[in-house]
Amino acid sequence: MDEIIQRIRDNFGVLREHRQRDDLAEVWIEPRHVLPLLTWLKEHTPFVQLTHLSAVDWLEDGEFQLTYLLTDPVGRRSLMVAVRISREEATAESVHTLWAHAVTYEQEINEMFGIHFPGSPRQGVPFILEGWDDIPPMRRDFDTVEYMNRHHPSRPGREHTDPRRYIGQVVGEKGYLHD
Amino acid sequence: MASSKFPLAPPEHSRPHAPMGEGCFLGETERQQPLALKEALAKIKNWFRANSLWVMAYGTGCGSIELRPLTTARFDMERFGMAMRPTPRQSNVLIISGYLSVKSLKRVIRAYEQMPSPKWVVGLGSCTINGGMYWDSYNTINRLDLYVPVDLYIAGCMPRPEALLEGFGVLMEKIKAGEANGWNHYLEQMDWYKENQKKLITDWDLPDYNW
Amino acid sequence: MTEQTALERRVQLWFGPQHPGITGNMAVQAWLEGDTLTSGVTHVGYLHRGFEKLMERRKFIQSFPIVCRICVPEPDTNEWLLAASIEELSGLDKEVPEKARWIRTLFLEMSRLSSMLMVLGGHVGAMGLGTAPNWLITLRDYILDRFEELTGARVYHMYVTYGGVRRDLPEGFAERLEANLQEIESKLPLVDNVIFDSAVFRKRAIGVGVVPEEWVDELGLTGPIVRAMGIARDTRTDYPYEKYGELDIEPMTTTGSDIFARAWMRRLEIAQSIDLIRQILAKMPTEGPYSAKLPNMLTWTIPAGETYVRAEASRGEMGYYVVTDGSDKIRRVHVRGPSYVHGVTLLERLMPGTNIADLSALMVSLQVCPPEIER
Amino acid sequence: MSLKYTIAPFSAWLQAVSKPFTVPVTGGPRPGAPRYRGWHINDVEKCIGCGTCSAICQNEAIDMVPVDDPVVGDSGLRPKIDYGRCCWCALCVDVCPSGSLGMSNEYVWADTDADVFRYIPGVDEKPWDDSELGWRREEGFELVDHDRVPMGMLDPDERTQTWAEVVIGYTEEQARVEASRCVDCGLCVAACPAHMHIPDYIGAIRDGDDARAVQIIYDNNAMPEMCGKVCTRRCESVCSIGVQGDPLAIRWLKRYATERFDNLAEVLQPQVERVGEGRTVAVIGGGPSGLTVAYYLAIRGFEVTVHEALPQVGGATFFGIPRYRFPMSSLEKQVDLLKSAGVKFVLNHRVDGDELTRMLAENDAVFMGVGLMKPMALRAPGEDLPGVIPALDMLREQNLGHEVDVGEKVVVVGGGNVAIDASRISRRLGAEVTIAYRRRVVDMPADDEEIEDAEAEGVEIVTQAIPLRVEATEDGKLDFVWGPAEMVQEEEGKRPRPKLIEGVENHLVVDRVIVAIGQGPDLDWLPTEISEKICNKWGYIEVDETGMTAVEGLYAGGDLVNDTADAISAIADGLRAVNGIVDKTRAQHV
Repeated sequence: MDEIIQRIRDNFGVLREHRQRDDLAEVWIEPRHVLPLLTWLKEHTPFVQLTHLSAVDWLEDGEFQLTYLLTDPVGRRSLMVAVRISREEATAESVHTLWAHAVTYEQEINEMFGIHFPGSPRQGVPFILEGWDDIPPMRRDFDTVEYMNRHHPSRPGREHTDPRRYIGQVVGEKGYLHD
Repeated sequence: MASSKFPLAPPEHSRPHAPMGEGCFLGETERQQPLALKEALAKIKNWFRANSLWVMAYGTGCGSIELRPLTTARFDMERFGMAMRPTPRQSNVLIISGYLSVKSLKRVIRAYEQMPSPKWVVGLGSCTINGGMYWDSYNTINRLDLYVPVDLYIAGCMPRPEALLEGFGVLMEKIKAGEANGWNHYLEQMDWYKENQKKLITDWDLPDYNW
Repeated sequence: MTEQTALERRVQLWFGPQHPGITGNMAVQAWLEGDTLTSGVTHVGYLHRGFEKLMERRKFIQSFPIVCRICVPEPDTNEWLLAASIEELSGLDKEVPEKARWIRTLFLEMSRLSSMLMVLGGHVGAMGLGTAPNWLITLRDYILDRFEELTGARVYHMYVTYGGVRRDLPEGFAERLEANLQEIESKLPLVDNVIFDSAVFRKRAIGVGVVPEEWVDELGLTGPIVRAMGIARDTRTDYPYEKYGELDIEPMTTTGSDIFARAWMRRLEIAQSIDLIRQILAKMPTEGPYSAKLPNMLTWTIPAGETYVRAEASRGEMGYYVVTDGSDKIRRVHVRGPSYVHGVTLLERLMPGTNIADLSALMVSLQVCPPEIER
Repeated sequence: MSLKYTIAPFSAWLQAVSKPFTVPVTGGPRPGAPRYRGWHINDVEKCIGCGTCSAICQNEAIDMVPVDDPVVGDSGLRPKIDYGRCCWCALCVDVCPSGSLGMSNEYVWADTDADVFRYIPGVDEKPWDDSELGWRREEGFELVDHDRVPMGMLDPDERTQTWAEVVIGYTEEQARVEASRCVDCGLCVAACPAHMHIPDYIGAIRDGDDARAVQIIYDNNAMPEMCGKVCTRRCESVCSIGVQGDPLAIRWLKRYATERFDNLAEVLQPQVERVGEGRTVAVIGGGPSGLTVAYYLAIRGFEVTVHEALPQVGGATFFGIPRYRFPMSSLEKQVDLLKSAGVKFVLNHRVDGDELTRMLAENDAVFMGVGLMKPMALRAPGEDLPGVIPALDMLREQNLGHEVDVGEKVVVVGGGNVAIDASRISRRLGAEVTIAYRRRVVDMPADDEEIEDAEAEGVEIVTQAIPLRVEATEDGKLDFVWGPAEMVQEEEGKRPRPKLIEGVENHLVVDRVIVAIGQGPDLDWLPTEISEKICNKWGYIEVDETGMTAVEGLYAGGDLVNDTADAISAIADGLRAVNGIVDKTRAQHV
């Protein structure tokens, strides 16, 4: 593991790295290195399987993170390759030429996060949702409760009394440092 | 509460409709029969109906996993005249087994409308009543009775097979008493149901009624 | 009559979502020439509830009841994966008591057993043979009775939490479980008769739905599909978690990579599971706490971090990719279900050339579980 | 395909003669497992309406609804469960701080009406209310933290050698951990006489925002550092976590937050309308109630003068509390805040009747909080002997820095906090101390922790001891004679009364008998025309809901007015008077 990370460091440059467990490491790299690095890992190292590809929305940083989890099934260890891309552009290189099932992952991320993978088949084809007319639901700025209230009314007739507020009200809780 | 988006439910909505017992709203015409005979015939019909509930095998959600044991010898639903049928055309009970995504709802409406009358809808679990544990999900409905008429709710998450059997017992009683008329209600209040359905299903591409 | 082109001869057929042969609530859009599929596309989303979104707005303890719903036949792997990943990120994993680890292992293995009993029946059920599935569902029901006794619920157990499990084993649990195992064992030869010794099943399963070995790495296949090719790969032995490392366990393998091989694989694993449960019961300590001391779950925050934790579900490798940001909620969780690959890419690749009548059996043998694809 | 494979499946027919295993339907559905999670049940008597079940429910299935009038320690709310939301995870049961919520093992409920699936367990009658089986809370699996972060204290041996503060105080990390135990139920708010915003400042401490915590604390308590050290903390006695575990250390958390900042005026920044501009208020008595009035009126523009008989303000918190519990520096910090708000102090000045009349004429309002200054007598022969001293006198002398001689052996009569303070001071002065109390240890009004601390410091406690008389011995010592008592339950529901066992006499030869059995009001100095208006038959002062007495413009508060006689009640009285004075001023503006 250390040797492979050292080689990634030398050849591709690592922005940040983290060793979560003996059999799990994570490296953050620049977006332009994704395809070359993953190709190299698949062709020349034992990390041949793409276990999953997922996205994280770092709304406050204005970035998406794509995490590729590569597994070495013989050596029984995994490497997470993470890349931060701009939330504005939200475009990343497709890896479906390396792993066929990446198409599904990219299709889902395209639908749920609105990240575009040019060249990947099925981009823009609905995978899970049907007739979706809002911002992609997995984005952090999508408010599911607000959406639920608009589209899926709840059964009326419920009333909750928050004990903390109720008690304050009953006893006449008051502040004196402000009017 | 954002229910203002939806029209107010008709007064009798979600409650058993006034006992009809006889015929179907769109079908049979008034026949010149004495009232006593009419009532007796209705009773007989309802008795037969209650004792041959055929359930459509459509697992709309997680609750359907507890339907499967019902068909085994352990819980044996067939002793109550109930059986699983593969197609809506052969069934008269539609079980909504829990939460319903918007995508499924569209298929459920279609399947429901294809079922021959008389037909009954059973809502399983919390999700059909008030959204259950997916109440805040953007993709699941919270109230089933806005879209299809529900004749019986069985609470649980999920209701276990024995609860289902008990629930079907209640349904049978209601049918025998001529009180389970959701299918009639659906036809009477078609506009209201369609309005709700179309409001939610934005890419509506179904015929307005699937005979 | 004019000669039809190949394209004109094709029939488009929707298989599901309302179809008794489909695995759960999903659909396959298939194109057929005669009764042979030329291509097909998997459609999911009928069960989408947005778990990953919902968990982002729930506290850690509030996330735990929801995850078991991700896979209905085998909810417990999800519970364990969430607990294990959060424990790893919070450092609570060092405090999980010994006994809790044993109970968890038992729990996971019982869950695998019940799931495999169900799917083994599904293999023949999909071919229209009703006897074996009804028996096997009943046998699974006996395990559910034990689950009910242990956890308080039949299907959604909500039993494994951060720091351990929620309750101790009830009095006499091991004996009753053993009685169930014996019942299952006594029925298995009968089941063999109607499945593996059935001419119908053999004819329709042998040589059908063969998954080539090259696809394993290309598609990231895992679990019984890989083991049915003769490759001994099992998360339980490759990445031993909980107490699997202390059990006498060898990955089961069969050869042929067809529906029969995968069904036989499950049959072997049922026996293996029964053996493992007995080992666990024998080795489990009787005394000791079953849960670590927990902080106030309403205000619990854990440090920022990322991890991926995997476990062997009956369908293959299930994994949770969890990101935390130091708050009291999960930042992002990605559930990597084995069906994600098996039910979409692999199924779509296998469909061309398959007989339409075999499609259902093929899906069962890949053990496609739609809720874990769309979550 | 061999013949075997054609024949083998027919073996299934053998099952036709096997024993059926169908679950019968007669006799109702199969009972759920002993710990099945079915419909909720609730022991409404045990339930305290804290709403923790509702807070942990991820489905928002639990509404708290009022079913009874709120009382201290019980909000009167009870959970109502919506089975259109419930997922039977039983987190509500496992978290329940009072252990009242449970689940029955019943699971069948089918109805045609979707609106019926809601009820208040324990209030709305259900067939499963008396279910013996089902999921219950279990020891060993707690979702809240029952264990308080222990407070660091000086070693008992070390304590008796020094006047330094016994309690060391939480570190930042300890405070955050302790604060995170709060479940934000608010029961404490009702129990606190001043209704401090307890869950809010605990939340701020948990989130690491100590400045905000201090602002919240000072929002309705002008002497919180004192409260953080010596409060009687009724809040902790109703803490929902305290039902099954240790209550939250609310007092220590307040202490932690208030000790973080030296310059309070800078942190607080009150935002109030200066309604009192140009108006004057006189405060008689610089105790907690008077200082509270002074601070909150001063920040509103009133010109406040505090008149204090002793050379230092603080009232009972100055002269009545030993320095090892409430150091001088803390009190001075408090006074500095008042001074920065513009409060004027007249020290060493005892107000008399004429001056009070003059004050009432010259000021817009006068607040009187002079406390209880007359010690109760022992009411036994020998109470006037020279070595029999009231505990308060001894405490005052000690706190004024005067030499106090208690000799080598002391008996302290009483069981309140003053008795404990007197005995612990006597220990520090080098005496051997015995406390003689009429009832049992559980009946002692003193704080449990104080009692423990006193015992740790070597104070001996003799209970069920009724003083009979005090006699002077020949060598100048005192013979304290007491008789043992038995506890008699005279009336159901009342606390047992000690009854003297006749004929037995115990002797204790000591140098001092310190009497700490309470104090009464000392209002002889009041002009009769005022005192007959405002005093009741026991000599205490009566006020209306604005804190005002029957004399227009004369407000009162503190031990003189309330019957609990502790600092936080006095502060609450002060707040009431502030409200009254400010509202009146506002009304005059209009």
